[in-house]
Amino acid sequence: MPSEWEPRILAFLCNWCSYAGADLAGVSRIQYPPNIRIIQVPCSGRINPFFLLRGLQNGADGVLVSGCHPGDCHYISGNLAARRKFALVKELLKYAGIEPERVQFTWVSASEGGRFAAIVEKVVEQIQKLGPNKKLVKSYER
Amino acid sequence: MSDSQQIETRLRETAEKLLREKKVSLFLGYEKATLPFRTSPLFLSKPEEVERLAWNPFCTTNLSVYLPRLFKAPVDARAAKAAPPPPTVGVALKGCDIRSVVALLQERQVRRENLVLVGIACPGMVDRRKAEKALGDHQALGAGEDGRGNIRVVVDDGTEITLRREDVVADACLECRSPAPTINDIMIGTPVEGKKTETARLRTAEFESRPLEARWAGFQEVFSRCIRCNACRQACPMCYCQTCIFDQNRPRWIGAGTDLSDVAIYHLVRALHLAGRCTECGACERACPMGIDVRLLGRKMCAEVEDLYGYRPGEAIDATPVLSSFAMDDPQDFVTEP
Amino acid sequence: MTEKLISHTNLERLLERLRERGTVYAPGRDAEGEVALLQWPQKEPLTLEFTNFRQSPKAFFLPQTQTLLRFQDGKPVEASLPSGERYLFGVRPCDARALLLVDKVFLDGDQNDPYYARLREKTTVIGLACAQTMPSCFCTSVGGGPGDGTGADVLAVALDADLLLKAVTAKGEDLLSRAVDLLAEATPAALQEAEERIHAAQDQLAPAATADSDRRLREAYDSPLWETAGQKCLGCGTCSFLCPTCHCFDITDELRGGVGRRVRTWDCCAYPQFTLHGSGHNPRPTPKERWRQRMMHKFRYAVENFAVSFCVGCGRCIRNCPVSMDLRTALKELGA
Amino acid sequence: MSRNPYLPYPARIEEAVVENESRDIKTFRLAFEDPGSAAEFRYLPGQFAELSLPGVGEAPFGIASSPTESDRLLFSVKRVGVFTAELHSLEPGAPIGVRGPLGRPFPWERMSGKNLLVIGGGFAFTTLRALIKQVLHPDQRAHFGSLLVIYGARTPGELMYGNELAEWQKRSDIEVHLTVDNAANGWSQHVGVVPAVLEELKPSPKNALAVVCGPPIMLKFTLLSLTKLGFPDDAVILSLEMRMKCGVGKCGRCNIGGKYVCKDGPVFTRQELASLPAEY
Repeated sequence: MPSEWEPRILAFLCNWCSYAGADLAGVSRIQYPPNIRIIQVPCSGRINPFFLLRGLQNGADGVLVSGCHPGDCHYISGNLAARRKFALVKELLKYAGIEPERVQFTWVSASEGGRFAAIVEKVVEQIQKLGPNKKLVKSYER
Repeated sequence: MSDSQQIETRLRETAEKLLREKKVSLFLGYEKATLPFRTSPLFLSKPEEVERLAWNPFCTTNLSVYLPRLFKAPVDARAAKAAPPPPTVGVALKGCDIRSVVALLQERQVRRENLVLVGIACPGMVDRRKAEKALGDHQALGAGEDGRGNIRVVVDDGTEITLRREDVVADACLECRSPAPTINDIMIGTPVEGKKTETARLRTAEFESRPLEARWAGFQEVFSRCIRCNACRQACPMCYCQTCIFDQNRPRWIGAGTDLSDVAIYHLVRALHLAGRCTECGACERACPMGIDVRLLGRKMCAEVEDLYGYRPGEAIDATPVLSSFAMDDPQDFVTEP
Repeated sequence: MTEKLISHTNLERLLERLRERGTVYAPGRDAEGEVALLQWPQKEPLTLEFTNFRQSPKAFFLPQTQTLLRFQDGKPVEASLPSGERYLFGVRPCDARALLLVDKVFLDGDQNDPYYARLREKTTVIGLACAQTMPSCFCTSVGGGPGDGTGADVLAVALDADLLLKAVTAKGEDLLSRAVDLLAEATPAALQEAEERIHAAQDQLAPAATADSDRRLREAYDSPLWETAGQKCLGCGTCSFLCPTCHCFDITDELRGGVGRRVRTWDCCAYPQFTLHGSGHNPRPTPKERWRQRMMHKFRYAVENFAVSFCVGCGRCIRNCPVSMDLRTALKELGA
Repeated sequence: MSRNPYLPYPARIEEAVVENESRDIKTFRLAFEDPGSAAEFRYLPGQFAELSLPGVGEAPFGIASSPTESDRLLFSVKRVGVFTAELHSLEPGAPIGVRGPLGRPFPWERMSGKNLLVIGGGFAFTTLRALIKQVLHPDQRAHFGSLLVIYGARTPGELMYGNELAEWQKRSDIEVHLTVDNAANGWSQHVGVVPAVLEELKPSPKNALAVVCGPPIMLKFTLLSLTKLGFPDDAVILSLEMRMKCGVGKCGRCNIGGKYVCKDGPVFTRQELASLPAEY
């Protein structure tokens, strides 16, 4: 099975910067791995850590959150408030013995199609190395 | 007369005066429970009943857990209109408890003008499980305090056993850095100086020093005993949500069973929701019927919040809660770069 | 009724023999040092020196989480029922008696619960009489006793040198008949010793005001006491999760991609969601009504329906309540 | 041993008909996948069943058809929550589980030979429809005295089973009074709340049984009117709604006093209810 296994990564992208950045990557025909499933959110500040854990529980091998760069938030400070939450999520998962690479946070602006592709490439590569998410995923077969 | 007895006398006088002068309509304190090493919360509204008030080494309950309920307006608008005005409440609070009240005030869950905060000096409260364990095969029939603050226990064969207080106080008390109720309207007893105790940090550091897989094994070992009863949540003063996400059933987000995945998410989400809000009173772990180290994750969150943002919950009523604020230069070394 | 003696060495042999036929659970120390009903053998030797387990053995028959149906391609099929035999050694009389009470609900003859029925059928319970009680114990006030074998298949009484084994049910008789070589005849002296031990334990127990509870609770439905209790109750559910007779449950579905299950999990009348209607109406809207329901169910409704109260006096709710509520106090005050 | 009480009979939706103007009530006609299930599923009006959708869950609904309509099994469902929303989204042909029949039906033996007064309000007319269908069946009708029906809703568009109501009004072996709170153009029948119509009609309590289903506020005032008219408590029959899960008297959710609504109800006489705590 592992030979056929491809990581599935859930990506929460903010509407104003990162989603546009991903769009730009597409329009510019920049190649990046097809492993991500995008959920558009109004702002990275909308992300409740519960979303990330729920993604992992439901079988995502990794979760990526991307918002506007600090200082560029459409809502002035949504990403800055989110940054604190993200720091804690990352630390908590690491502490609990869950690979911290399973959840990743980044900033991508609307003009950074290349950066978006590079980030996805990096995240996919890291998760590929970790293998399937087994710790938090819920088995529906038991 | 032990310190506790003196405090008890003062507490009764204070409550009696507050009730008699109608400064408060309700006084929250403790009364003797039927079993040793315990007290039960007391909702007192008659000044002539203050003799029921007790103060002893077993006043563990964080009474602030009752405050949001007393001030919560009914959701239904018509019921809200018909509801009686919020009560004025006097409440006996230890250092940790008062920190919870501060956090609740920060989050606008209680009304300062309706509260009379009676701070009480606390040398650490007894964890009944530790005390019971310390007695071995003996059953306690009664327990009290000796002149030096140690715990005197009458056991089933009629003999008396003395337990050293520091051997049987709750973990949260051993870890306590702020035993003094800093914010109060009335102070009873001489506040104990806060020790700059590193106990919680050391416990966290020990767990953190294990390799990743050993931490996961440790996490599972601790939480696989969880029976999903919700006692930790219900005992927590900061868990006042109208409907907790784990109770929502339209749809139900998380399974109510003991699948490790559901249990893990419950405790992870709870730790995150309490990050920057938990005042480390330890009510959750004392309530846990399975004796789980419920605060395993919470201790880590408290340390992180303090290290990253220099914030300790429950310090100042006018402080903005840490996760509702930010600084431009907050650390972001965790951010993924290409 | 067969009464035999078994030495401590032979007891281990008996358990060993039972292990050949199924899974054996016996008192052992868990990671916390607490005595619990653990799969036998453990690294540590068998221990008979304990008051009672933190959790009642309820979960052996009504697991906290249990699959009722499985969904395959979206279609429900019955979950397979467990087939292995189980032997529980060391169940205290109060907890054993609780099984017979829960049976009244789950094996009511009309619509038996097949999952519960199978687990009951596949389990042999060897009770262990109490020598040491706790201040929270009151089994003798609710129809049980430290030497009561009701609900167990065999009751063991630990003596100085040996254990006395009394067969209580046909299953118990069968178990003893298969172990004749490990057993000795019960001597009058041993029977006497067992009697004395049980009496000694009985003498430690203080009576609780359980008499006439159904009538008194019927009359006290509007008592102000419920208000006082409701103020204090945190609605945490500890009492019912630990209670050996509390059996209320929830049923929920878990499904992803056509695969999943219908699962039942413990539930509790102390939770506001328990009775909350889809319309938002809640017949038991505050902790007051919910706490009253638990008391009424145990001491009035059960008596009305089954002529027996659904409390076995194990005291777990009293020992573990985070705010030290004691139903004995309530029972006493409601009589006054 | 009997059948696993938690296992639903497989069925499918044959037809889904919108019942009201606000389009939030649909009547589902179900058919069992296996003819054997249909033979096992023997019910009487007043009973209910748990409908089951894998992954969504189960919910209890009164059976809206009568066994005299041997070709159909009907459930009328109002869209209020997750389960009912999902059910409403299903098209004919969709699979569904049916678990039951559950609960105690209307007291048919007691009703025999009696004049029947059937009072319904709003959406709570489903099992009353079943009752009326049963009584009107040619083989059955002679077993009962007169049949008087009072059915009210907020607006004419919210009255369920419109065609059947019109048919019944043409018949001589049943008297049907319809009433609405707010009349629309062309409405020529009663205007006003159900208890008002009841007091106007003044049915005699002699040799009569009243069967009442409706929202709490309607129930409250209708019961007062019935008392006024001289109906004793044991001649008034009600059907309760309660949150349910197992449906077989085990999970404890629908417990009222010593009774379980799922097993001992949902049909109770007013007298029986008077001895229970008012926790419903």
